[in-house]
Amino acid sequence: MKNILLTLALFAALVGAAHAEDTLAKIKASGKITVATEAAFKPFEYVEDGKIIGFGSDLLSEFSKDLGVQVEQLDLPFQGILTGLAAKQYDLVATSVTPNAERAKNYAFSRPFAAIENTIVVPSDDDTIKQLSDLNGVLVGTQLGSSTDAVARQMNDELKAQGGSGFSDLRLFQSYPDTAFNLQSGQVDAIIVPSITAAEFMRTSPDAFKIKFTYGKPAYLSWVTRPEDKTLLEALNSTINRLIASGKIAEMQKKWVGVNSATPENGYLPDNAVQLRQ
Amino acid sequence: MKYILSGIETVPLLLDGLLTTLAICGLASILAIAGAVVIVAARRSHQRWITAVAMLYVTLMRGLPIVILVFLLYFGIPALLDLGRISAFWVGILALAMNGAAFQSEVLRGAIASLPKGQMEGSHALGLNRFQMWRLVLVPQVLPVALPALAGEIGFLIKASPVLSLITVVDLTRRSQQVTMQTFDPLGPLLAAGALYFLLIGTIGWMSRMLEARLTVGKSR
Amino acid sequence: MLSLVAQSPSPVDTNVAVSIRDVSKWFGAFQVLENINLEVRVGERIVIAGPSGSGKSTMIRCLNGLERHQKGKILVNGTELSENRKKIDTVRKEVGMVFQHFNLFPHLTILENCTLAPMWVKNADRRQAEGIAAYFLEKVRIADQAHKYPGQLSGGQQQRVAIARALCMKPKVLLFDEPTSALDPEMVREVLDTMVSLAKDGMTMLCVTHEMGFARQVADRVIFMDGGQIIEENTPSEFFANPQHERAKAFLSQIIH
Amino acid sequence: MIDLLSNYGVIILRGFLWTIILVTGGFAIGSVFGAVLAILLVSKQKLLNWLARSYVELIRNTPFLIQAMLLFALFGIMRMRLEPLLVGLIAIAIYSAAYMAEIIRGGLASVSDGQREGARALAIGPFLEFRLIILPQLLPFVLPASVNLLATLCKESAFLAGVSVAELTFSGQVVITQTFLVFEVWAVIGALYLVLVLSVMAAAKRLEKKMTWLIPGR
Repeated sequence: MKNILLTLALFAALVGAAHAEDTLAKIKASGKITVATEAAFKPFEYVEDGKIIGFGSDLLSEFSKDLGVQVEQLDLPFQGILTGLAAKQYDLVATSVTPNAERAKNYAFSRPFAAIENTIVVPSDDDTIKQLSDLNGVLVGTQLGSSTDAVARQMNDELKAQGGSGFSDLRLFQSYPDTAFNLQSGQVDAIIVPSITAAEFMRTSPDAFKIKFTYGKPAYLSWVTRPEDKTLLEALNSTINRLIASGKIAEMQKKWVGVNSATPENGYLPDNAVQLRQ
Repeated sequence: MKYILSGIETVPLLLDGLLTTLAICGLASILAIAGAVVIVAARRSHQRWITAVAMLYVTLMRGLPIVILVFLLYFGIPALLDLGRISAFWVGILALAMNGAAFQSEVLRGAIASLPKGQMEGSHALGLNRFQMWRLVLVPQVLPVALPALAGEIGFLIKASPVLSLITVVDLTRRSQQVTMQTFDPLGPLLAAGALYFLLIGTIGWMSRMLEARLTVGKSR
Repeated sequence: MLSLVAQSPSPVDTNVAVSIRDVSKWFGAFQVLENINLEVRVGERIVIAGPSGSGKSTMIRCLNGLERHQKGKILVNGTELSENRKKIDTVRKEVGMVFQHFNLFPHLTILENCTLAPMWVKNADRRQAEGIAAYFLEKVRIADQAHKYPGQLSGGQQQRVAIARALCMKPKVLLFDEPTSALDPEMVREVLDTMVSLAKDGMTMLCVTHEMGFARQVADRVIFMDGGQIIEENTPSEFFANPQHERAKAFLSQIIH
Repeated sequence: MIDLLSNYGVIILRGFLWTIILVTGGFAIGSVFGAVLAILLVSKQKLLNWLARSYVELIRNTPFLIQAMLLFALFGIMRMRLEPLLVGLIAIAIYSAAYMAEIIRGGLASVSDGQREGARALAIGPFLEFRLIILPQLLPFVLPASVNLLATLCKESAFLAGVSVAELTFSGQVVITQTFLVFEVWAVIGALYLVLVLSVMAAAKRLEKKMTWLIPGR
């Protein structure tokens, strides 16, 4: 183990990391911002013809224009994305993340640029699932480590609190498209996904799915920085504020999502959020 | 059948992923062989602790899944040591090389062990120094034995490389997943990626067999 | 009982151990045996000689069904060798074979090598099988090694064990396929001595060998083969002193210096 | 670290157990299938031989992760609902069968034709020939090699996390999404794999030593 650490330390030294200074200053000095994206969240960030596009890409180009820097964009699976940020492998998580209690303990969130709801999606031929209580004994799927992962567990707890049996099982997949494939192929009975994802599924294969109901409060979509990178977060928020004020965000929502959703400047964070305590 | 057709259509979309896989495996192989030589040298060292460290390293690498090694290197250790940004591409190469070096050092050790004892004694008797002995006498004999097996190890390296799709690297595997998410075709891109891997690994295996056949020609048995 | 018509013995003639009639065999398009005719009487000792590739090994391997002949008839102790498994097994139980490379079973002790077939094939009980094995191991003068493994013995010792193993099945005929050609020179003698003593006991033997001294000493007849045919058949003294055939002469001049 | 183990130890332990079940179960099924394949590999039946050879080459020349993904996609297309753990087990069985087939084939090839002839000349029938002569000589070769294969399977099975099979690595991912203790979790998971793999490898080594006396020629 010592050997690995030594090798790695050496390696990291080679790659070069000056992590004492302010991240925003460093970005500006190097002329490059490195962001991580999970490009499997249509229409916010996804890959088409080998390129990452979507709502987030438009926002990212606005942000980098404001900063006057180049973008290096990494594509990685969602469960690694926040921990990679903590490990300083990139400056910013430029992928849609919902500020929930678990995450807000460790990460700072930008002003949201869209609102989503937790929707329950079933195959189009299913007539049995109409409301929450119908999910008792049902095999439910969602994405591992996503906001809906936490929501799903909350739903299950609520079902049991009401005296139901709860889900027959909660199956966790590596990405949202994975949940859709598995719903389509009958591997699960229902999936819990963000409304935007559900709309996207409906667009891609309109005959396969039905959106049944929504659960809980609307959730917001933000980008994420390390809590100590206040200057970077402020820069990002000022870009988002500018775009909201000019109506550009609404335009982008229309273009990519198809519907508009308002997002607040404050109050989108859970009470325990680390950035509120600073 | 329909998926085979869609898979064939997918192939051009996967080529940049294939290139990344090739680049990673190529670089990792070179590093692995260099690392293997260092490990073998360490294991032959007269300093007991160097030998012990080398052995411990090989044991660790043989016991740890490459998936966990990559997660530790990419997520775990940077978080622990508060390292700055590290590149998934290079971490991937490092992980494959670290793993490959351990296995290839075993191949080299085996090849060296297969040399007749008299070769070293003969070299000493002729007054060759250590370096000359290795360069002039031993290496030319070790290489033909070790090369085919080392080439085979590169095949293993390629088979392990999809692990990098689990971190940021857009290699052949991740590229095929991206295409799947884009086209909602659950099988075609995977079949295409599988076929490309098969061709790649099969070619390496074929080359290693050719090499073996060529190198054993003219050797008296 | 003595057959009056020696030229065409009936299948039940108990004096005939092996009868080969018009046997031919091909490996693909290549003919390895061509119209072989040979009759071996009980107690006879035959040495088969010939250059390599002459078909001599193939011929004796046909006698216990290790190779199948494609034309003609082979009778061993009155049983005709055919595709019939039962008949092949009947023949194999009565015919022992000693191979060039011994083919001892490396995972079994010497004793176990000798008792394996009697116990599993002839259903002898262990004590009985071990008694027989001990007798024959004594006969090949290797009884003291009974609990060793083949890998611990010299080549000559291994070959003597192989002979004992074949004898333990109480065969009526023993086939030897170049039994000494894989041995170091100093070990050839001990194996040949064993074979000579077997011959003296009256065992019916067919030996493919280049050991011409052995042929002179024990053979009733020498068969010379070339190109898949029996070219010459003679008493040893006649064969060595006065070979009839050119190819036999050439062969003898090569192996006798 | 203690917090991690007391709160999430159950999840990790469950993953560990599932890894063991997946690997041993898949290995057991794969061994049976591999033995059949090995027989086909040495058979003279051209078509069957070719099919077995193709299977072995396909599996041995593609990454396990791709095979697992394909298997999940195939079950999906057929609309068969199977427990992901079961699909993972099948994936390991499919994978190990190919390697097992090669191990057994190699073992069969290591028993010389002379051994078979020796048996035949003693009128030992095909069944007894296999049981008494071939098998005992096969085992010293096949057993250590297959236990080594088992160790490899333990490591390869970590790839199953990539297809959402709830084995040890996946359980690590689950715990991390809830705790963000990245290094600690992967260190614990890594240690568990090390213990598992190294003890299986040690068993293989012991088996090898124990069985050397059986190897011809010594």
